[in-house]
Amino acid sequence: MTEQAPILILLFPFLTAIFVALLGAKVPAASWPLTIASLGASICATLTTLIQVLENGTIRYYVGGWAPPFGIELRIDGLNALVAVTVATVAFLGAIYSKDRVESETENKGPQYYALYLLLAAGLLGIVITGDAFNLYVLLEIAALTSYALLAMGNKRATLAAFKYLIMGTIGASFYLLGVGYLYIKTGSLNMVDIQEQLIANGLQDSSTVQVAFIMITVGLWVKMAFFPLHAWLPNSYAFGPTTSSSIMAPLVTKVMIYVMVRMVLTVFGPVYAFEVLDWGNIVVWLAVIAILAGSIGALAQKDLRKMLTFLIIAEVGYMVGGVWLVDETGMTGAIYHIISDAFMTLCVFLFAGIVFAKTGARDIYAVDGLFKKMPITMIGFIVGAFSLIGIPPTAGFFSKWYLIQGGINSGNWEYVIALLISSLVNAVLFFRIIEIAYFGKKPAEGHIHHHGDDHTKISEAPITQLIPLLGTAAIILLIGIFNKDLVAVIQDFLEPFNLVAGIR
Amino acid sequence: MENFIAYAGVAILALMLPIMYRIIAGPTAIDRIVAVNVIGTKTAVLLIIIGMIFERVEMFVDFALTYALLNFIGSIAAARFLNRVNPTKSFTAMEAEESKE
Amino acid sequence: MKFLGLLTVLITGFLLIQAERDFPDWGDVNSPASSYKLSQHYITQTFAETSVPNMVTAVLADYRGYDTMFETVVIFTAGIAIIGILRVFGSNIKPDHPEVVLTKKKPDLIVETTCRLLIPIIQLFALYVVAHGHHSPGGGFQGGVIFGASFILLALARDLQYAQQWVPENRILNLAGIGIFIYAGFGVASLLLGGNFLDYGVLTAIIPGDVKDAHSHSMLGVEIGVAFTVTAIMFSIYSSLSSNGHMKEGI
Amino acid sequence: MIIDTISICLICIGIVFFIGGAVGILRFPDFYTRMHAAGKGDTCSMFLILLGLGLYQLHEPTLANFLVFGKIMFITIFIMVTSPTSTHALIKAGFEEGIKMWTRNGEKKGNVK
Amino acid sequence: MYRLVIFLLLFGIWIIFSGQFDYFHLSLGLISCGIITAISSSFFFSNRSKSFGTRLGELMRLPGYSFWLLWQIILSNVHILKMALTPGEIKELDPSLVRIKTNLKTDFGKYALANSITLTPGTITIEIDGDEMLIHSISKHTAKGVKDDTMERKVARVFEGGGQ
Amino acid sequence: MVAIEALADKFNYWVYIVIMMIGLYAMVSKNNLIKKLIGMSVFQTAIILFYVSIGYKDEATIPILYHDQVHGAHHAEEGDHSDEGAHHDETHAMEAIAKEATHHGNDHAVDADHAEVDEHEADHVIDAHVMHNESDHAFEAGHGGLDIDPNQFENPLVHVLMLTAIVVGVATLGVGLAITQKLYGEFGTIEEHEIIEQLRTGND
Amino acid sequence: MIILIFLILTAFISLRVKDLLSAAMIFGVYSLLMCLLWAGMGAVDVAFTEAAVGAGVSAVFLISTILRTSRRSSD
Amino acid sequence: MNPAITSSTPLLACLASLAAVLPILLLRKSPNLRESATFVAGFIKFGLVVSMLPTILGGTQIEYTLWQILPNLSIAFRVDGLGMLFGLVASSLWILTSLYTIGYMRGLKEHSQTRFVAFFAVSLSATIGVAFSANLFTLYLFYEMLSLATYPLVTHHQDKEARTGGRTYLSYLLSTSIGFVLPAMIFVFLKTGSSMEFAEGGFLAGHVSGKEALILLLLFTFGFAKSGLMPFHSWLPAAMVAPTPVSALLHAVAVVKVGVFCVIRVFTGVFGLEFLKTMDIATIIAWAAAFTIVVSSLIALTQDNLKRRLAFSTIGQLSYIILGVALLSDRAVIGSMAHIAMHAVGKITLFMCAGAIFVASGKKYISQMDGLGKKMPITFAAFTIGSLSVIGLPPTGGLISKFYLVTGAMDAGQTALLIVFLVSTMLNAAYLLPIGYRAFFPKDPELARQPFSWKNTEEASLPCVLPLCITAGLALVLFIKPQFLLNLAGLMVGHGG
Repeated sequence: MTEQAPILILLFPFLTAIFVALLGAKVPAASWPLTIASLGASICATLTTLIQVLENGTIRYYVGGWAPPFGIELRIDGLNALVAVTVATVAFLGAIYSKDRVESETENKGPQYYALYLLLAAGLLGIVITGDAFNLYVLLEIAALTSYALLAMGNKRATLAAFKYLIMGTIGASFYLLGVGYLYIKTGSLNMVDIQEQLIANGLQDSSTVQVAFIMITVGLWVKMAFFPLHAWLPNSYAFGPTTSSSIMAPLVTKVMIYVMVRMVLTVFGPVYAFEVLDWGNIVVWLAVIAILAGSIGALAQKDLRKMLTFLIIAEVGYMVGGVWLVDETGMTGAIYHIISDAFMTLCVFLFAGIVFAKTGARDIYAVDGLFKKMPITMIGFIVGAFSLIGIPPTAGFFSKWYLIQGGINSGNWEYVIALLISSLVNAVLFFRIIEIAYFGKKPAEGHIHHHGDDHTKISEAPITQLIPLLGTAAIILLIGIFNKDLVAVIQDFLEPFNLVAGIR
Repeated sequence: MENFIAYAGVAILALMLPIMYRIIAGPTAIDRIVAVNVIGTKTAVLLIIIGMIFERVEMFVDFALTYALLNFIGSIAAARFLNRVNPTKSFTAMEAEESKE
Repeated sequence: MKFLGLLTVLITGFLLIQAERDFPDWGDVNSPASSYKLSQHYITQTFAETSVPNMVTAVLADYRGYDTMFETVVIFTAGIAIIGILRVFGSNIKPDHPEVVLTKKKPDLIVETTCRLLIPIIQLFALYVVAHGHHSPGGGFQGGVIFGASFILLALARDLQYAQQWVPENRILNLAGIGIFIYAGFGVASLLLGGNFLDYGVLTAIIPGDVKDAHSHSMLGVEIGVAFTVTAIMFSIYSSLSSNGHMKEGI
Repeated sequence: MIIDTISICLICIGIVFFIGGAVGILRFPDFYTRMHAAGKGDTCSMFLILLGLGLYQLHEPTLANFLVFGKIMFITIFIMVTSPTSTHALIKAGFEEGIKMWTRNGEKKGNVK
Repeated sequence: MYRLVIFLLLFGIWIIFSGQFDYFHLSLGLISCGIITAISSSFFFSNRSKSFGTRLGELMRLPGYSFWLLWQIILSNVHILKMALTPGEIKELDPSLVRIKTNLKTDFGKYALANSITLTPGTITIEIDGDEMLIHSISKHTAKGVKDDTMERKVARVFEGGGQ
Repeated sequence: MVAIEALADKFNYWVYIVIMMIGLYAMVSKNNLIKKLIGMSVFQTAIILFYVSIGYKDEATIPILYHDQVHGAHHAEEGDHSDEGAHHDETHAMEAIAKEATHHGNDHAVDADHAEVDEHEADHVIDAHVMHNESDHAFEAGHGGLDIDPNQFENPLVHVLMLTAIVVGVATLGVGLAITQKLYGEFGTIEEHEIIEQLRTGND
Repeated sequence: MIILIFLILTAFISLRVKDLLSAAMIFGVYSLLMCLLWAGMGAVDVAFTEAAVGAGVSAVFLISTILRTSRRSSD
Repeated sequence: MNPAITSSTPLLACLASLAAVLPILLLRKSPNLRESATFVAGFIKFGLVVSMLPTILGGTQIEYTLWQILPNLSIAFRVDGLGMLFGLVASSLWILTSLYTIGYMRGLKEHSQTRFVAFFAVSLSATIGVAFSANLFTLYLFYEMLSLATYPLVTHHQDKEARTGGRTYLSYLLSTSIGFVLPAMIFVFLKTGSSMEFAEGGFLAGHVSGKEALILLLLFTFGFAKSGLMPFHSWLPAAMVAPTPVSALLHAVAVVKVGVFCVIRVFTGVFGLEFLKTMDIATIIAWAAAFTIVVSSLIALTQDNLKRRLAFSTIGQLSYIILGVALLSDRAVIGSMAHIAMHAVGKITLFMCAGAIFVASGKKYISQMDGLGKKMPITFAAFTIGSLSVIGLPPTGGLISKFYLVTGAMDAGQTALLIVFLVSTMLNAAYLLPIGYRAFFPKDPELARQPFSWKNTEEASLPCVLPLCITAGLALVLFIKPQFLLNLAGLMVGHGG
């Protein structure tokens, strides 16, 4: 069955989603175990695939038994395999977290929530493993539709934000579709690899159609990933949606879009075209710089915990987009590595925000008041995530920054390096502000009046279903930090044939 | 003969113009709906004409039928809509008041 | 905002028009899209490989069956999403916003009679569209929409409760799920029989006939699955939207 | 040949009626009268044109063509049933909404209830 | 019994639709018709007390009525055409509301009458309220036409077993 | 003059851009949520129009095989003598083409003057309509395949893609409408600026 | 050509009218014309789907929502 | 290249205190057991460090690679003379500080002692990690770890003052390390492509141009803000809010010394003295250090709070070390290294005394300390010895290092800087000696008239006083027997002192 692993990655959550939707009406309690089980199975499948990829190289799975340009293929190389593992794991952890929260945050629509959740996971996994440009669009829409719904289940701000997201998301997806259409009109193919072969074979380097296709696809994906000027939909939707929804969407949706961008740049257009023929790398890096700074400044201005975190996502997106356009192997490695590490980091802090919201019912950063005393384990989990976002070794965040900065220096994009550092400092300020509040309490007592035991507020440690994902995420952050060499080796193996080192630019 | 059918199609299309005017100008919503309804039935005819031109009528007939059917559903829905909303608060009434002012 | 919108639009339009000059002529048979082996293969080989004359159906349900499965899932997702967003369970019916004043629904003899006459025929037609997707335009999706429309028509002519007697809410969802299970079932069956996912060719073990027939018949099965889902979800969306989620009375 | 001629005639008449309907829709003074033009002109012209087209199909009297003719006729019947219904539904809706009726002796309220 | 009739009727329609006569498609047709009969047969023939004889009679009389109706429709269109193409002010236009009483008993009869009125010259049914029908008429002439009960009698003959 | 020709050549593409821009503008700058959704649908349909335009070929027909092509194949498989079989099965569509071809050509009709019934000796013998203006692309006539000129039929692939796109469009529309309703339930308005105003003055 | 111009026209109007019901209906016409256009280009299946979806179902969906919300639009 | 052997002892030495965290946390219910865990760990650690001493003195280095974390880059330990010197100082003083902590914390009945002790242990791990790290990357890792681990210590009181202080502390340290060191490090990594292994004579030579080297040097020197070089010094006085054991450790041993240690490492291990000489860029650093020395001494003069005065004194003393390295002459470098130890011993004595004074009498300000010497003679005696050591007067170890520094400055031919040394020594004397003097010989005649009697003394508890006596003794011992320190330092510059 191992040769069928690629399709199983997505079949498990996808079929279970439907099953949950059906069964949920009768036995709502069964939804959660089913969700967990299917995502667990999906993780196993992704791991199997990853191992296969590492052993035998790229897997090409022909869905329906039709050879690639005619049928749809699932094409899994080192990059997708890693991202797929990440997506499945994050979804799994998020699902564990959901257990206690769903009922209260979604007006007793647990089964629907889990069904949508699984569909979102399936959609994202599908996006990651597919090798067909149009198939990607369909899955993009599945992921998008589920996201809209998951967000719209929240309060009224979230609903409005979900609507904005719907409009923006549709624009983004449609631009992508249009770009694929432009490619199709010139190449006649939809398979990613085949498109590139056709582009090269037909000498379409100078074609304005292909250029516009590239612009359309990139801009479309930028909208989807909330790259700075196009980010308007993101903050409110993630900040006010149900915590369960935002704790899966915040880590995954934007990251997967960045993955798609990397995929488009590398596999569809080819780095030579994307970076050499269309030489707008510098502009993009500057845009990324602006995004990073804007995200950081935006985050500084926020009093709402989750909203602050959403602005950080915007900054992180800037990191990755910039990293890709540095046109440097190390930078690209950093961007890809950051996709993985950022997924877990974001998950970690959003889980924390969710737990705090669940426990205190407050949204602003003062909700964490004195939590070191009350919820020490939770805080440990959070601190790992926060340190990672700041970039303190040996967490994953440090190493991604390491590669990104290295890439920036290598390619001479100093502005990017500086922006990255500034953003790290801002993160440090932000997170230490929170840690400070958690440590000192909102109104620090004058002099030596000490806190003895818990105060009047009855806040105790979070339930185990919320702690497990948080600590699990924290552990993963540390693990991928410490074992980053192996991860990077896989990424670099993947990047090797693209020959980014050999002096593009 | 084929040409004749094509011309007939063009004629029908051209005759949509006055109806289109009604859609644009139509003082009330219901005028527009009526015009839409008319265009809907004409489209069914046009579809069959296109089928004739393609020489594949059998392929287009289903299609025209679907069209007629769903157009009917659309206008029934609009009519039911107008039945359900409170006449005193209806758009037409408000519009009339506004135009008086 | 308006100005910004206009600017965006103009820039995008300008870009697109730039590219348009580079396009092959309209209807050019030598354009890459038409002359590449992909579309040519579909046109010339479809019948030989699947014995389905309607290439669109064949490509839809077989060559790109994976896409279509997800297309069905998109519909399903929309249904679940709308239930998730709007549906109010139990007795706590949220009243409409006070500004929405609706009069009681009055039955109308003429409309009702017409609809009674038409509905079975529409349904039959829908099934026909599904069944003949191989030979003429149509297929699961279109048939499903028409079938769903017949229920919508019923709800329009009488009221939503009356239509719900025919298709109660939980049965709708089951129907939708079953549709996808039928579709995915073909895929899983081919997995179990040793082929790739959705590889209908290996289904000869359980479907009579040769490989071509297996393809053709599986496609029909798949289309039926799609039709199930689409029917159910179309009506479900309609009932949720028109009753503001409490499924009591529609338009 | 005869069939061709007949169908041409039918289509022409249909188009003429359609012109009537279209002009009526354009010219008539109020919604109710326009409804007359729309409902009737539309139905009839459609009927005639479809009949013409169907007959044209029959110039090769094969089974397949008969079936196509049958289908076209089916559409015709279908529209003949639905068209008055929707006309009725719309005019009733307009009537209940209280659209004013144009009369020769000046205007008066449509909703006489 | 009715179900069988409905099934056959549907199968006839299927044949017209389908145009494919191999076993495969015919069996599909049988299955489809079976499904529709199972789920929706109650929509047809709401009054099932009538015997088949009467139904058959209705069926026999229907074509005659239809052709008459067709003729009326064409007349109505000529009427509309005439009015629409009158240059200048349309003299004949004189809309009015007419209220008539019918003696038809069955709902289907009323339905047929109302639709026929809608299709025939210058009149549209606005409302059926019990025995009364509210009709919009486009000119004096047609208003008069509606009051005379030729049509009602014809409808009654077809659908309510001959005459008043 | 050249400009006009260029315009006429690619008028579809121009129109699709114009429509798309209308839709996009509505999505970006309309205040009413339902208007935005209508704009979204317009936008999506414009893209579909673009795709369908790609698939169009001059003088090609809808991508469904002719009845006789299908039947011919069946016969061949059954091992009948194809000459008779072909004649026997020649149905109306074929004849209509042939007949039409003897009349004056119509722009849209399939130009089938030289339609001829070929006989192929191989185990799968098929009727082939070979166009006289056969393109220089070698088309595949693989084993078991019909000899079909790819230029005779339109590109089915884009149609398939667009079916999916339409479905996606209607699903998105549905979800959008549901969100709109929910918003109306909470704010009592569907004008975006009013909602934002309410949030700002905010009793949230 | 005529259809194309009609298309632009309807798209424009449906986004201009202030009565949302009219907008929905005109949007129906728009998608109807679109479907006609596609049928003319030979994309039968696409046109079929659009006929089923655009004219019928999405118009009904729009009307349902307008019923439950407001019929007026400020722009 | 020196011969090297592979052994896991450095790692174990580093981990010894980290491993103590777990028992400390587990034994939080019984303070005595907890404290004994600390001591056990402390002695184990010290033992481990000392066990390596002979090997190092024999000219052999000890290496251990823990984990290759990045391609070409690993977390690795290597013990050489400088590291050994620093490790010895840190581990030995930890034991004393622990002892002192018991007295101080229990004396003041501080809260959350377990947390305090645990983080103390973590800080020590980090310090030893820094001391033994073999490459720039490992150094950076432990440097950051130290910053973060000391934050809870600095803000131990959890009051408003602690909050502001902690904020300043962390913002300075983190911002400089992330903002300056990290990019500099990555740049170095990119330029050399090597593992950034510290090497005698540096590894940067030939890889960078003059301008780049200058920028890098500035980034590194100011980036390691723990060294308190102006203008990145103000975290140090701010961190005075911490409990005294922390200040003692912080300012005397762990944190600030880590800063200067890093700077020395950068000078010797990364750039290499020869390379810097050819480049002629260290002068800027030297002048910055000189500026810091003078200014901080002047500020110290104005401070009334004892701990603050000591803090500014620390800033000045640290700059001695940097200045010494920046002079680039062998003797000056040896002096710098020795000064790490000498100053550590002297300064920790001073801080412990300050703490003991606070514990015993609750007095923080110098102006309140008139005549206190009669009540706390032992403490103030130790204080005076510490002062002498810091100033660099006999009979204390401070003289030795200062002597090397001054002669080093002569070697380098920097007369101006020589004057700075002398002037600052005067200033040191001016701000340190009066404290002891006033304590024993108060201005207030009434206080002066009080007779001294052992019975009247109000010394702090034994765990408080004992350590400071020991350190004061150490200061004296180091005057007599400085040789092994100088040997260790000499290993770094190539000839045995």
